[in-house]
Amino acid sequence: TGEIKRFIRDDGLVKVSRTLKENGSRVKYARERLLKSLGREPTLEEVALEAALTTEEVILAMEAGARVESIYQSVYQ
Amino acid sequence: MTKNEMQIQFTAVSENEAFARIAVAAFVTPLNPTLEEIADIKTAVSEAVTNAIIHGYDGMTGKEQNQVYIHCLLNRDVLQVEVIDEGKGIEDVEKAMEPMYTTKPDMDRSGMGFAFMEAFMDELEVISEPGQGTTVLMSKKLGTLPFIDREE
Amino acid sequence: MTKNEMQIQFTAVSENEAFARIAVAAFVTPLNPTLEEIADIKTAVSEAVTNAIIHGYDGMTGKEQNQVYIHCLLNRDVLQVEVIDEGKGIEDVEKAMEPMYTTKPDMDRSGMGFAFMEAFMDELEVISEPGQGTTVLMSKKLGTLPFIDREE
Ligand SMILES: Nc1ncnc2c1ncn2[C@@H]1O[C@H](COP(=O)(O)OP(=O)(O)O)[C@@H](O)[C@H]1O
Ligand SMILES: Nc1ncnc2c1ncn2[C@@H]1O[C@H](COP(=O)(O)OP(=O)(O)O)[C@@H](O)[C@H]1O
Ligand SMILES: [Mg+2]
Ligand SMILES: [Mg+2]
Repeated sequence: TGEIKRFIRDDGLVKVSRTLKENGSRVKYARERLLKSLGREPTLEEVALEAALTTEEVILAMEAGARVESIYQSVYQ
Repeated sequence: MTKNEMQIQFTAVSENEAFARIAVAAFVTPLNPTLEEIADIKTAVSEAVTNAIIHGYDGMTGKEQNQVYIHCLLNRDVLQVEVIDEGKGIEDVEKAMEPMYTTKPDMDRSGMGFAFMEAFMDELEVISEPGQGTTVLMSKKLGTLPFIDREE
Repeated sequence: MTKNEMQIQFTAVSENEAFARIAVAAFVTPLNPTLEEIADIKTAVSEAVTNAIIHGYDGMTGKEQNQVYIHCLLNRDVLQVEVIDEGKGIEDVEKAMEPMYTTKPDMDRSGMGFAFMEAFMDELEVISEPGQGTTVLMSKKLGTLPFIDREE
Protein backbone atom coordinates (compact mmCIF):
# COMPACT_ATOMS: atom_id res chain seq x y z
CA THR A 1 0.00 0.00 0.00
CA GLY A 2 2.98 2.30 0.46
CA GLU A 3 3.34 2.42 -3.30
CA ILE A 4 -0.28 3.34 -3.96
CA LYS A 5 -0.04 6.13 -1.43
CA ARG A 6 3.13 7.50 -2.96
CA PHE A 7 1.60 7.37 -6.41
CA ILE A 8 -1.52 9.23 -5.27
CA ARG A 9 0.49 11.90 -3.51
CA ASP A 10 3.07 12.39 -6.25
CA ASP A 11 0.18 12.76 -8.61
CA GLY A 12 -0.85 15.84 -6.66
CA LEU A 13 -4.20 14.30 -5.78
CA VAL A 14 -3.47 14.56 -2.11
CA LYS A 15 -1.29 17.33 -0.84
CA VAL A 16 0.68 16.87 2.33
CA SER A 17 0.69 20.23 4.00
CA ARG A 18 3.56 22.17 5.44
CA THR A 19 4.01 22.18 9.16
CA LEU A 20 1.41 23.79 11.37
CA LYS A 21 3.95 26.19 12.77
CA GLU A 22 5.13 27.37 9.36
CA ASN A 23 1.56 27.92 8.23
CA GLY A 24 0.85 29.71 11.50
CA SER A 25 3.31 32.48 10.75
CA ARG A 26 2.20 32.71 7.09
CA VAL A 27 -1.36 33.27 8.30
CA LYS A 28 -0.30 35.82 10.87
CA TYR A 29 1.63 37.93 8.34
CA ALA A 30 -1.03 37.58 5.65
CA ARG A 31 -3.66 38.88 8.06
CA GLU A 32 -1.45 41.82 9.07
CA ARG A 33 -0.79 42.77 5.43
CA LEU A 34 -4.50 42.60 4.60
CA LEU A 35 -5.51 44.55 7.70
CA LYS A 36 -3.28 47.35 6.42
CA SER A 37 -4.27 47.24 2.78
CA LEU A 38 -8.01 46.68 3.28
CA GLY A 39 -8.43 48.70 6.45
CA ARG A 40 -10.69 46.02 7.94
CA GLU A 41 -10.61 42.45 9.22
CA PRO A 42 -9.93 40.16 6.26
CA THR A 43 -12.16 37.16 5.68
CA LEU A 44 -10.98 33.59 5.85
CA GLU A 45 -10.91 33.30 2.06
CA GLU A 46 -8.94 36.52 1.66
CA VAL A 47 -6.33 35.34 4.15
CA ALA A 48 -6.14 31.92 2.50
CA LEU A 49 -5.55 33.52 -0.91
CA GLU A 50 -2.92 35.90 0.47
CA ALA A 51 -1.08 33.14 2.33
CA ALA A 52 -1.38 30.69 -0.57
CA LEU A 53 -3.07 28.14 1.69
CA THR A 54 -6.45 26.44 1.67
CA THR A 55 -9.10 27.73 4.10
CA GLU A 56 -8.73 24.39 5.85
CA GLU A 57 -5.02 24.96 6.38
CA VAL A 58 -5.74 28.44 7.73
CA ILE A 59 -8.20 27.07 10.31
CA LEU A 60 -5.69 24.50 11.52
CA ALA A 61 -2.81 27.00 11.43
CA MET A 62 -4.74 29.42 13.67
CA GLU A 63 -4.59 26.68 16.26
CA ALA A 64 -0.80 26.83 16.29
CA GLY A 65 -0.95 30.31 17.80
CA ALA A 66 -4.02 29.80 19.95
CA ARG A 67 -2.44 26.92 21.78
CA VAL A 68 0.13 29.01 23.55
CA GLU A 69 -2.20 31.85 24.33
CA SER A 70 -5.47 31.67 26.21
CA ILE A 71 -7.02 28.44 27.19
CA TYR A 72 -4.36 25.80 27.18
CA GLN A 73 -2.46 27.72 29.79
CA SER A 74 -5.26 27.58 32.30
CA VAL A 75 -6.21 24.00 31.55
CA TYR A 76 -2.75 22.57 31.82
CA GLN A 77 -1.56 24.55 34.79
CA MET B 1 -27.79 26.73 1.69
CA THR B 2 -29.23 28.93 4.40
CA LYS B 3 -29.56 26.36 7.16
CA ASN B 4 -26.99 23.92 8.42
CA GLU B 5 -26.68 21.87 11.57
CA MET B 6 -24.23 19.64 13.40
CA GLN B 7 -23.85 17.94 16.73
CA ILE B 8 -20.79 16.56 18.43
CA GLN B 9 -20.44 14.48 21.54
CA PHE B 10 -17.21 13.51 23.26
CA THR B 11 -15.59 12.18 26.39
CA ALA B 12 -15.17 14.94 28.99
CA VAL B 13 -11.38 15.09 29.07
CA SER B 14 -9.20 18.12 28.47
CA GLU B 15 -7.56 16.43 25.47
CA ASN B 16 -10.82 17.07 23.60
CA GLU B 17 -11.02 20.78 24.21
CA ALA B 18 -8.98 21.69 21.12
CA PHE B 19 -10.97 19.19 19.06
CA ALA B 20 -14.21 20.86 20.10
CA ARG B 21 -13.20 24.40 19.21
CA ILE B 22 -11.60 23.35 15.90
CA ALA B 23 -14.74 21.42 14.97
CA VAL B 24 -16.94 24.47 15.54
CA ALA B 25 -14.50 26.71 13.63
CA ALA B 26 -14.47 24.24 10.73
CA PHE B 27 -18.26 24.14 10.72
CA VAL B 28 -18.60 27.89 10.11
CA THR B 29 -15.86 27.94 7.44
CA PRO B 30 -18.23 27.81 4.43
CA LEU B 31 -19.69 31.13 5.60
CA ASN B 32 -16.32 32.84 5.05
CA PRO B 33 -16.09 34.58 8.44
CA THR B 34 -13.22 36.88 9.37
CA LEU B 35 -10.29 35.46 11.31
CA GLU B 36 -11.37 37.60 14.22
CA GLU B 37 -14.85 36.07 14.23
CA ILE B 38 -13.31 32.60 14.13
CA ALA B 39 -11.02 33.45 17.04
CA ASP B 40 -13.97 34.84 19.03
CA ILE B 41 -16.05 31.71 18.48
CA LYS B 42 -13.15 29.43 19.36
CA THR B 43 -12.45 31.28 22.59
CA ALA B 44 -16.10 31.15 23.65
CA VAL B 45 -16.41 27.45 22.82
CA SER B 46 -13.16 26.68 24.63
CA GLU B 47 -14.33 28.42 27.77
CA ALA B 48 -17.69 26.64 27.78
CA VAL B 49 -16.13 23.23 27.10
CA THR B 50 -13.42 23.74 29.72
CA ASN B 51 -16.11 24.61 32.26
CA ALA B 52 -18.08 21.49 31.38
CA ILE B 53 -15.00 19.32 31.86
CA ILE B 54 -13.38 20.83 34.93
CA HIS B 55 -16.40 22.20 36.81
CA GLY B 56 -19.33 20.18 35.48
CA TYR B 57 -17.76 16.77 35.94
CA ASP B 58 -15.52 17.81 38.81
CA GLY B 59 -15.00 14.89 41.15
CA MET B 60 -17.42 12.67 39.26
CA THR B 61 -16.39 9.09 38.76
CA GLY B 62 -17.04 6.99 35.65
CA LYS B 63 -14.76 9.29 33.68
CA GLU B 64 -15.35 7.54 30.38
CA GLN B 65 -19.12 7.96 30.70
CA ASN B 66 -18.93 11.72 31.24
CA GLN B 67 -19.96 13.33 27.96
CA VAL B 68 -19.99 16.84 26.59
CA TYR B 69 -22.46 17.72 23.82
CA ILE B 70 -22.22 20.58 21.36
CA HIS B 71 -25.04 21.51 19.07
CA CYS B 72 -24.46 24.07 16.32
CA LEU B 73 -27.13 25.64 14.17
CA LEU B 74 -26.37 28.01 11.32
CA ASN B 75 -29.38 30.00 10.25
CA ARG B 76 -28.25 32.23 7.41
CA ASP B 77 -25.55 34.38 9.05
CA VAL B 78 -26.37 33.57 12.68
CA LEU B 79 -24.49 30.84 14.50
CA GLN B 80 -26.08 29.30 17.56
CA VAL B 81 -23.94 27.08 19.78
CA GLU B 82 -25.15 25.00 22.69
CA VAL B 83 -22.61 23.39 25.04
CA ILE B 84 -24.17 20.83 27.35
CA ASP B 85 -22.90 18.73 30.21
CA GLU B 86 -24.75 16.31 32.47
CA GLY B 87 -22.58 17.17 35.44
CA LYS B 88 -23.24 18.63 38.85
CA GLY B 89 -24.89 21.87 37.73
CA ILE B 90 -24.64 25.38 39.17
CA GLU B 91 -26.39 26.52 42.32
CA ASP B 92 -26.38 30.27 41.72
CA VAL B 93 -26.07 30.97 38.01
CA GLU B 94 -26.14 34.74 38.37
CA LYS B 95 -23.27 34.69 40.81
CA ALA B 96 -21.29 32.19 38.70
CA MET B 97 -21.53 34.56 35.76
CA GLU B 98 -20.05 37.53 37.61
CA PRO B 99 -16.61 38.46 36.29
CA MET B 100 -13.79 37.19 38.55
CA TYR B 101 -16.06 34.76 40.36
CA THR B 102 -14.55 31.30 40.57
CA THR B 103 -14.98 28.30 42.84
CA LYS B 104 -11.49 27.06 41.96
CA PRO B 105 -9.08 29.89 42.71
CA ASP B 106 -6.56 27.26 43.73
CA MET B 107 -6.35 25.98 40.17
CA ASP B 108 -5.41 29.35 38.80
CA ARG B 109 -8.84 29.85 37.29
CA SER B 110 -9.43 33.48 36.46
CA GLY B 111 -13.20 33.46 36.90
CA MET B 112 -13.43 35.15 33.50
CA GLY B 113 -14.89 32.29 31.46
CA PHE B 114 -18.47 33.54 31.32
CA ALA B 115 -17.25 37.12 30.88
CA PHE B 116 -15.27 36.00 27.80
CA MET B 117 -18.27 34.15 26.37
CA GLU B 118 -20.35 37.26 26.89
CA ALA B 119 -17.74 39.52 25.31
CA PHE B 120 -17.01 37.37 22.27
CA MET B 121 -20.54 36.29 21.41
CA ASP B 122 -23.68 38.37 20.88
CA GLU B 123 -25.89 36.42 23.24
CA LEU B 124 -25.29 34.16 26.20
CA GLU B 125 -27.75 32.20 28.26
CA VAL B 126 -26.89 29.71 31.00
CA ILE B 127 -29.43 27.16 32.12
CA SER B 128 -28.45 25.08 35.12
CA GLU B 129 -29.82 23.32 38.15
CA PRO B 130 -27.84 21.49 40.84
CA GLY B 131 -27.63 17.83 39.87
CA GLN B 132 -29.14 18.53 36.46
CA GLY B 133 -26.11 19.53 34.42
CA THR B 134 -25.55 22.80 32.59
CA THR B 135 -26.52 24.16 29.18
CA VAL B 136 -24.71 27.18 27.78
CA LEU B 137 -26.47 28.79 24.84
CA MET B 138 -24.55 31.31 22.76
CA SER B 139 -25.21 32.99 19.47
CA LYS B 140 -23.28 35.27 17.17
CA LYS B 141 -24.13 37.04 13.95
CA LEU B 142 -21.36 36.78 11.40
CA GLY B 143 -20.64 39.64 9.03
CA THR B 144 -21.09 37.49 5.97
CA LEU B 145 -24.54 38.33 4.63
CA PRO B 146 -23.26 39.81 1.34
CA PHE B 147 -21.53 36.48 0.78
CA ILE B 148 -24.69 34.47 1.43
CA ASP B 149 -26.79 36.68 -0.83
CA ARG B 150 -24.25 36.28 -3.62
CA GLU B 151 -24.46 32.52 -3.29
CA GLU B 152 -28.23 32.27 -3.48
CA MET C 1 -5.75 8.48 28.83
CA THR C 2 -5.80 5.34 26.76
CA LYS C 3 -9.37 5.50 25.54
CA ASN C 4 -11.19 8.38 23.95
CA GLU C 5 -14.39 8.65 21.98
CA MET C 6 -16.37 11.15 19.95
CA GLN C 7 -19.37 11.27 17.69
CA ILE C 8 -20.43 13.85 15.18
CA GLN C 9 -23.62 14.19 13.23
CA PHE C 10 -24.31 16.70 10.48
CA THR C 11 -26.56 17.64 7.58
CA ALA C 12 -25.60 15.69 4.44
CA VAL C 13 -24.42 18.61 2.31
CA SER C 14 -21.05 18.95 0.64
CA GLU C 15 -20.31 22.11 2.65
CA ASN C 16 -19.78 19.82 5.65
CA GLU C 17 -17.22 17.54 4.07
CA ALA C 18 -14.25 19.66 5.13
CA PHE C 19 -15.75 20.07 8.60
CA ALA C 20 -15.94 16.30 8.99
CA ARG C 21 -12.35 15.56 8.02
CA ILE C 22 -10.99 18.46 10.10
CA ALA C 23 -12.97 17.26 13.12
CA VAL C 24 -11.51 13.75 12.87
CA ALA C 25 -8.00 15.14 12.33
CA ALA C 26 -8.39 17.42 15.37
CA PHE C 27 -9.61 14.48 17.46
CA VAL C 28 -6.42 12.44 16.87
CA THR C 29 -4.06 15.42 17.23
CA PRO C 30 -3.42 14.94 20.99
CA LEU C 31 -1.87 11.57 20.08
CA ASN C 32 0.82 13.44 18.19
CA PRO C 33 0.46 11.59 14.86
CA THR C 34 2.72 12.35 11.90
CA LEU C 35 1.54 14.76 9.20
CA GLU C 36 1.35 11.83 6.85
CA GLU C 37 -0.91 9.88 9.18
CA ILE C 38 -3.18 12.91 9.49
CA ALA C 39 -3.27 13.31 5.71
CA ASP C 40 -4.12 9.61 5.32
CA ILE C 41 -6.99 9.81 7.80
CA LYS C 42 -8.35 13.00 6.28
CA THR C 43 -8.34 11.50 2.79
CA ALA C 44 -10.13 8.35 3.93
CA VAL C 45 -12.75 10.28 5.92
CA SER C 46 -13.32 12.66 3.02
CA GLU C 47 -13.97 9.81 0.62
CA ALA C 48 -16.37 8.07 2.97
CA VAL C 49 -18.28 11.27 3.77
CA THR C 50 -18.45 12.31 0.12
CA ASN C 51 -19.88 8.90 -0.72
CA ALA C 52 -22.51 9.22 2.02
CA ILE C 53 -23.57 12.63 0.70
CA ILE C 54 -23.50 12.14 -3.05
CA HIS C 55 -24.30 8.41 -3.36
CA GLY C 56 -26.10 7.57 -0.12
CA TYR C 57 -28.57 10.43 -0.23
CA ASP C 58 -28.57 10.73 -4.01
CA GLY C 59 -31.98 11.91 -5.17
CA MET C 60 -33.45 11.76 -1.68
CA THR C 61 -35.73 14.59 -0.67
CA GLY C 62 -35.98 16.16 2.77
CA LYS C 63 -32.43 17.43 2.39
CA GLU C 64 -32.26 18.94 5.86
CA GLN C 65 -33.21 15.63 7.47
CA ASN C 66 -30.46 13.64 5.72
CA GLN C 67 -27.78 13.07 8.32
CA VAL C 68 -24.26 11.68 8.27
CA TYR C 69 -22.84 10.18 11.47
CA ILE C 70 -19.20 9.68 12.36
CA HIS C 71 -18.11 7.72 15.36
CA CYS C 72 -14.44 7.74 16.38
CA LEU C 73 -12.88 5.53 18.98
CA LEU C 74 -9.27 5.84 20.06
CA ASN C 75 -8.03 2.79 21.86
CA ARG C 76 -4.44 3.48 22.79
CA ASP C 77 -2.76 3.93 19.39
CA VAL C 78 -5.56 2.53 17.24
CA LEU C 79 -8.12 4.83 15.68
CA GLN C 80 -11.43 3.36 14.61
CA VAL C 81 -13.70 5.48 12.44
CA GLU C 82 -17.26 4.65 11.47
CA VAL C 83 -19.00 6.73 8.79
CA ILE C 84 -22.72 6.05 8.62
CA ASP C 85 -25.53 7.22 6.36
CA GLU C 86 -29.20 6.26 6.35
CA GLY C 87 -29.44 6.55 2.59
CA LYS C 88 -30.25 4.15 -0.18
CA GLY C 89 -27.57 1.55 0.52
CA ILE C 90 -25.46 -0.53 -1.86
CA GLU C 91 -26.74 -3.55 -3.77
CA ASP C 92 -23.43 -5.25 -4.53
CA VAL C 93 -20.83 -4.15 -2.00
CA GLU C 94 -18.03 -6.25 -3.47
CA LYS C 95 -18.50 -4.74 -6.90
CA ALA C 96 -18.79 -1.21 -5.48
CA MET C 97 -15.42 -1.65 -3.79
CA GLU C 98 -13.60 -2.60 -6.99
CA PRO C 99 -11.12 0.07 -8.05
CA MET C 100 -12.45 2.23 -10.91
CA TYR C 101 -16.03 1.10 -10.37
CA THR C 102 -18.46 3.99 -10.22
CA THR C 103 -22.17 4.46 -10.83
CA LYS C 104 -21.66 8.16 -11.56
CA PRO C 105 -19.05 8.39 -14.32
CA ASP C 106 -20.89 11.45 -15.62
CA MET C 107 -20.01 13.40 -12.49
CA ASP C 108 -16.31 12.94 -12.95
CA ARG C 109 -16.17 10.38 -10.18
CA SER C 110 -13.04 8.29 -10.41
CA GLY C 111 -14.40 5.18 -8.74
CA MET C 112 -11.34 5.21 -6.49
CA GLY C 113 -12.98 6.18 -3.20
CA PHE C 114 -12.98 2.75 -1.61
CA ALA C 115 -9.52 2.03 -3.05
CA PHE C 116 -8.21 5.16 -1.31
CA MET C 117 -9.83 4.21 2.00
CA GLU C 118 -8.25 0.80 1.69
CA ALA C 119 -4.83 2.25 0.85
CA PHE C 120 -4.78 4.90 3.56
CA MET C 121 -6.23 2.92 6.44
CA ASP C 122 -5.21 -0.46 7.85
CA GLU C 123 -8.66 -1.99 7.78
CA LEU C 124 -11.83 -1.32 5.85
CA GLU C 125 -15.21 -2.94 6.16
CA VAL C 126 -18.38 -1.88 4.34
CA ILE C 127 -21.76 -2.94 5.64
CA SER C 128 -24.71 -2.07 3.43
CA GLU C 129 -28.11 -3.24 2.36
CA PRO C 130 -30.40 -1.61 -0.21
CA GLY C 131 -32.74 0.77 1.59
CA GLN C 132 -30.84 0.34 4.85
CA GLY C 133 -28.06 2.87 4.50
CA THR C 134 -24.32 2.24 4.61
CA THR C 135 -21.75 1.88 7.37
CA VAL C 136 -18.06 2.22 6.54
CA LEU C 137 -15.76 0.95 9.26
CA MET C 138 -12.09 1.86 9.07
CA SER C 139 -9.20 1.54 11.47
CA LYS C 140 -5.62 2.63 11.55
CA LYS C 141 -2.78 2.09 13.97
CA LEU C 142 -0.85 5.27 14.63
CA GLY C 143 2.88 5.19 15.26
CA THR C 144 2.53 7.01 18.54
CA LEU C 145 2.84 4.29 21.14
CA PRO C 146 6.10 5.64 22.56
CA PHE C 147 4.29 8.95 23.05
CA ILE C 148 1.38 7.32 24.87
CA ASP C 149 3.63 5.29 27.13
CA ARG C 150 5.59 8.38 28.07
CA GLU C 151 2.38 10.16 29.03
CA GLU C 152 1.00 7.45 31.23
N1 LIG D 1 -20.52 23.63 33.37
C1 LIG D 1 -20.43 23.99 34.68
N2 LIG D 1 -20.81 23.13 35.65
C2 LIG D 1 -20.73 23.48 36.95
N3 LIG D 1 -20.25 24.68 37.37
C3 LIG D 1 -19.85 25.58 36.46
C4 LIG D 1 -19.91 25.27 35.07
N4 LIG D 1 -19.45 26.36 34.39
C5 LIG D 1 -19.12 27.27 35.31
N5 LIG D 1 -19.35 26.82 36.57
C6 LIG D 1 -19.14 27.58 37.83
O1 LIG D 1 -19.06 28.96 37.51
C7 LIG D 1 -17.83 29.51 37.97
C8 LIG D 1 -17.36 30.63 37.04
O2 LIG D 1 -17.02 30.11 35.76
P1 LIG D 1 -15.99 30.91 34.84
O3 LIG D 1 -16.49 32.31 34.67
O4 LIG D 1 -15.74 30.14 33.61
O5 LIG D 1 -14.67 30.98 35.74
P2 LIG D 1 -13.59 29.83 36.08
O6 LIG D 1 -13.82 28.69 35.14
O7 LIG D 1 -12.27 30.49 35.86
O8 LIG D 1 -13.83 29.42 37.50
C9 LIG D 1 -16.88 28.33 38.08
O9 LIG D 1 -15.83 28.57 39.00
C10 LIG D 1 -17.83 27.21 38.50
O10 LIG D 1 -18.05 27.25 39.90
N1 LIG E 1 -22.59 5.57 1.06
C1 LIG E 1 -22.96 5.04 -0.13
N2 LIG E 1 -24.27 4.83 -0.42
C2 LIG E 1 -24.66 4.30 -1.60
N3 LIG E 1 -23.78 3.92 -2.57
C3 LIG E 1 -22.46 4.09 -2.36
C4 LIG E 1 -21.98 4.64 -1.14
N4 LIG E 1 -20.63 4.68 -1.19
C5 LIG E 1 -20.30 4.18 -2.39
N5 LIG E 1 -21.38 3.80 -3.09
C6 LIG E 1 -21.38 3.18 -4.45
O1 LIG E 1 -20.09 2.63 -4.68
C7 LIG E 1 -19.53 3.17 -5.87
C8 LIG E 1 -18.01 3.27 -5.75
O2 LIG E 1 -17.65 4.24 -4.76
P1 LIG E 1 -16.22 4.94 -4.85
O3 LIG E 1 -15.16 3.88 -4.89
O4 LIG E 1 -16.11 5.94 -3.76
O5 LIG E 1 -16.23 5.66 -6.27
P2 LIG E 1 -17.01 7.00 -6.72
O6 LIG E 1 -17.49 7.71 -5.50
O7 LIG E 1 -15.97 7.79 -7.46
O8 LIG E 1 -18.14 6.55 -7.60
C9 LIG E 1 -20.23 4.49 -6.08
O9 LIG E 1 -20.23 4.91 -7.44
C10 LIG E 1 -21.64 4.18 -5.56
O10 LIG E 1 -22.40 3.52 -6.54
MG1 LIG F 1 -14.16 28.80 33.14
MG1 LIG G 1 -16.44 8.04 -3.79
